[in-house]
Amino acid sequence: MIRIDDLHYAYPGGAAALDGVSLRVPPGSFLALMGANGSGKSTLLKHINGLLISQTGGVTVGGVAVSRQTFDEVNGTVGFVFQDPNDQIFAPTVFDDICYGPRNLGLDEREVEARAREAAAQVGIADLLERPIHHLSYGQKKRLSIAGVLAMEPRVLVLDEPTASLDPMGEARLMRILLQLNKGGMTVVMATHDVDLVPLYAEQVCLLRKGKVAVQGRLREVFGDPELIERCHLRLPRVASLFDIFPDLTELPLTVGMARRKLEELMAERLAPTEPAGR
Amino acid sequence: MIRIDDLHYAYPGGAAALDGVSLRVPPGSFLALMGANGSGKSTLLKHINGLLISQTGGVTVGGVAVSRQTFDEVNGTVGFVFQDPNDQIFAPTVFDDICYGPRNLGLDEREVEARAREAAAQVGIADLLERPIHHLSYGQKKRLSIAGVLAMEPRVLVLDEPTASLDPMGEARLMRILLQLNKGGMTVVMATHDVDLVPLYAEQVCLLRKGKVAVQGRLREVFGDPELIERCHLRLPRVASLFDIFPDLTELPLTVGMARRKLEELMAERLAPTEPAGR
Amino acid sequence: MHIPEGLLPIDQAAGWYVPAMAFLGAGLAKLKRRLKEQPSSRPLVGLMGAFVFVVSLMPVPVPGLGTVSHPCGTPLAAILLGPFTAVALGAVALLLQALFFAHGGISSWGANILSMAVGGSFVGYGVYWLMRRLGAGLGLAAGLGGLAGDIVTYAITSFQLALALHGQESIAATWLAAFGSFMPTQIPLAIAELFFTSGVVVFVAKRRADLLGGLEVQP
Amino acid sequence: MSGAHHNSDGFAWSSSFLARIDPRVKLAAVAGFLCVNLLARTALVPAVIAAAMVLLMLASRAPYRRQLLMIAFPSTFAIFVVASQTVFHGGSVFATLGPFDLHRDGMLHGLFLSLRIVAGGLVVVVLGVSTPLNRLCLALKWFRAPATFVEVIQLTYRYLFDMRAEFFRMRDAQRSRLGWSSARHGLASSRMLGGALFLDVYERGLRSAEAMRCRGAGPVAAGSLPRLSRLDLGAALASAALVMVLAVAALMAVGP
Ligand SMILES: Nc1ncnc2c1ncn2[C@@H]1O[C@H](COP(=O)(O)OP(=O)(O)OP(=O)(O)O)[C@@H](O)[C@H]1O
Ligand SMILES: Nc1ncnc2c1ncn2[C@@H]1O[C@H](COP(=O)(O)OP(=O)(O)OP(=O)(O)O)[C@@H](O)[C@H]1O
Ligand SMILES: [Mg+2]
Ligand SMILES: [Mg+2]
Repeated sequence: MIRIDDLHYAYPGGAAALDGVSLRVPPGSFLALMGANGSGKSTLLKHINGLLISQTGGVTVGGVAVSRQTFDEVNGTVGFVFQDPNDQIFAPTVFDDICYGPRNLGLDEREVEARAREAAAQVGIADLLERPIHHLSYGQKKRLSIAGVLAMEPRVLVLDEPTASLDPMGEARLMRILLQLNKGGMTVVMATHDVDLVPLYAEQVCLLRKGKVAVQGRLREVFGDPELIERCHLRLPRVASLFDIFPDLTELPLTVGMARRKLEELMAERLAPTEPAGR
Repeated sequence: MIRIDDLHYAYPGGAAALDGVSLRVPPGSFLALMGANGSGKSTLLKHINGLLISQTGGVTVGGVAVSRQTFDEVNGTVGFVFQDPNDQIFAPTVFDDICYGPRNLGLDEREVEARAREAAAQVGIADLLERPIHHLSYGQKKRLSIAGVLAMEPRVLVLDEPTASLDPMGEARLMRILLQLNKGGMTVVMATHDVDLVPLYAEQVCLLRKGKVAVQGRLREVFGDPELIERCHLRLPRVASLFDIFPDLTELPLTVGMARRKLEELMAERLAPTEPAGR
Repeated sequence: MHIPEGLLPIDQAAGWYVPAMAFLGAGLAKLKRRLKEQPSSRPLVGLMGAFVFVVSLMPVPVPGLGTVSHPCGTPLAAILLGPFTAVALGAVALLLQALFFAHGGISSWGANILSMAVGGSFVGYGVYWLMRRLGAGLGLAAGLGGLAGDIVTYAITSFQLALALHGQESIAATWLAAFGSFMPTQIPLAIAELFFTSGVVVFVAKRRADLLGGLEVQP
Repeated sequence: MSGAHHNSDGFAWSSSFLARIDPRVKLAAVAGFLCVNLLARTALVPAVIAAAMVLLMLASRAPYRRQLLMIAFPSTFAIFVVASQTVFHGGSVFATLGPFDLHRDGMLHGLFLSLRIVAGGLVVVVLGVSTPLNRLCLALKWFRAPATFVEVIQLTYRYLFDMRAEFFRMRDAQRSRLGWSSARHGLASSRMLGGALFLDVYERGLRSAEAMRCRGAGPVAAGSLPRLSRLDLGAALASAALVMVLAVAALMAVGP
């Protein structure tokens, strides 16, 4: 779905922000993009929908080469959620802002409204529809910025740290929605710093380091290299580090679910002669 | 140090954002302020340094009643880090921005520069000092916004979600600094959504819910009420939920360290006749 | 269009400076008090200054004359912040335009202040105030203020030009010729300024009624 | 990105020797040149000034496109002046155009005025593009300009960049939600952008004013002008000498 080939980018008057990035995101996959602050995540994502255009290297989305000319076409496919909600929302009220995208898709007004209400409900701001956007808390703005893109029902969803500043319940809710949409065939690319969250949802992980891809692959492979993780300013999920106490473990569990199973296994193993542990 | 008595606040043209908040923060403590999006955390914090002035109810910091008249005095004591770094930084370059506060404290230029360099190193942006601030990534801006306040060496530090958008290493680094400053006598109040982080650092937790204090108390007490936690749109730390598999456990561990000890204990208990688990 | 550097004879340039500086001084005094009493009005002052700068820089070529017209923006600033403050903002915008784009000039600064900053602000505000007194709606009053301020600015500029350039013709005839030749572009622009001033004032009143106290939209 | 504005040399290139000259010297020289330019009654003085400024601009190796663009306003005005003087100023008629008599003396006078306009414009351009606004403000303060005046200049300048940054940010947000995908949408979007721009810049400004107050509300990027260097003194002497010579020439109406 998304093909990026040897992408280089330097901001005007700045050093290289992307320094030869190549990436494949197959249709229907869920990719987590991770890396230190300033490693180039946002810069990379902005190339996917053409907000930035590469000086060298090509980006194609669903077979369409991203360029100034194809901007509108690409953005009909790709929904983009900015890192800072203040960069994204602009309409007078919450409702107007969510309606903005669907309306530009040329949907009729009934459909626009229905979608807006649904998206607002999904992210949990259904009771704020009449609010002026300047009268929202930061987390509420973040939710709004996501709703405005969800309402467009794009085929590819690109999110730049969507869970930052959401409360834990909002975070879980959003991730459930994303997972569900992904199951329904949507390609999801998400930049995030939350190493505890990634293993729960993403199957593919890409680590950026100083504008280069440090590694791209399946979750297990990427988190299997603690030294690389460290160099990318990340860490292992907290549950994983709990299992340090079992030095002979070959594969650390990355999520609570995995940890639970592993723990039960270990207990059963050691307690084999007596009784099975817990439920 | 900080006393808040029956604080009410409604934004102009809005409903009540704070609805009778009373709070004590003893000198030298580390308080985590948690609650759903829109529960009033930022609004409350802005009352501590007088960015918002209560219509009713009083706020005193170190014995000084916060008001328009005492704004400068209070802000000499309280360092405030905004939720959105874009709201906070304004000088032409990173270095200028960090220097701004110390310079206004009337320090001499050598001291100002020394402090700026130290603060920049602390948050990990020492190599960006000459950068124009609009050439930073979001996380770098966040770091800068923290450095600008650290350099003022306030006696009370108020941070509104300082760890959002920091990479995991940056987060750990910041929390270490805060803990160290707190050990040195600084009072720290921090709004955050990261339930996994809070038990590692904060001793006091206050949960807000719809503009009211749902509970304030020691970590253990607050996280002991899962039903309340749920109502505040929070959750238990992930390690804690791992221990669901031990249904007879009376006290869930909240941090990895606690979990580790607990696990060793449990294993030892059950394995008593044979050998002690792991290292 | 602002009078450029080098056009006015030295005595006229100096002559325009005298009243301009008096108005500017009064505006700065008012503004100083405002900034002291309401430090939070700084952003609004900066914003309106930038706004006047941008609006009065949109060049629309006047066909056949080789010069340009543009809207003023000062009537809006005057309605939102009061006419004296608007004079100060207009003056600063003119100075910066001269420096960055050679649009206007230093020696002609006084003349330009009188036309765009003083004329635009006071006439714009005066018409707005009068219309409100007569019971006109906010949008209509603001719009007419914008229109009047815009037209008067050009009337004054034309007079200044006529005085400097009339040669052997009568000043009145030259004024009429200059003013007349601006009209084809200036009438549409003045109408644009009408809608625009009215739109912004209504927008602000509707969206940020809470700001109106600080904005001093006087009835 | 509430920072874009503060880049104080947004309009001025900084690498030339012109930029290194003290802004006080430049201000004084500019005042001198503009005065003699206005005193001139012959083409000689403005011609010398214009030539000197063109040399300075060339020597500064600044981007030529920018310079040409900057002189566009006064140049177009010059055409207007020639036309109007040809009609109004009088002298011998050399042609008629519809109802207008075209005068030869008038045309010459118009050309003289145009030269003065271009020369004056060039002086201001050279000042504007070689002096970061911050330094200019410091010089204004040194010349005892009212503090409020200088502050408004700085505020306006800063918000100019804020507005620009906010404009592009908002337009990107709109574009990525297809707000500019057709003329009709573009119109609706531009209207929304206009309104929102105003309030957004205001909101942000308010917040960053608060942030400044929290950290002591001093001047941003304070600074003071250093003592005059040898370059400054040289520039001061050279320009003073030139102004003096030109003043004599202007008062005696030397030249054509
Ligand atoms: N400027 C404002 N004008 C009007 N209402 C506001 C404003 N800012 C916040 N509110 C409202 O006040 C309530 C409290 O907001 P506040 O920003 O304090 O929440 P918060 O706890 O910090 O949330 P978050 O976790 O999203 O940062 C919310 O309902 C919000 O919608
Ligand atoms: N507008 C800009 N102009 C110049 N340089 C920039 C700009 N934005 C970002 N940079 C630089 O480019 C590099 C990559 O920035 P980018 O925003 O892509 O990082 P990121 O991975 O998204 O970081 P974060 O986790 O902080 O969001 C950084 O070194 C940053 O300083
Ligand atoms: Mg980023
Ligand atoms: Mg908040």
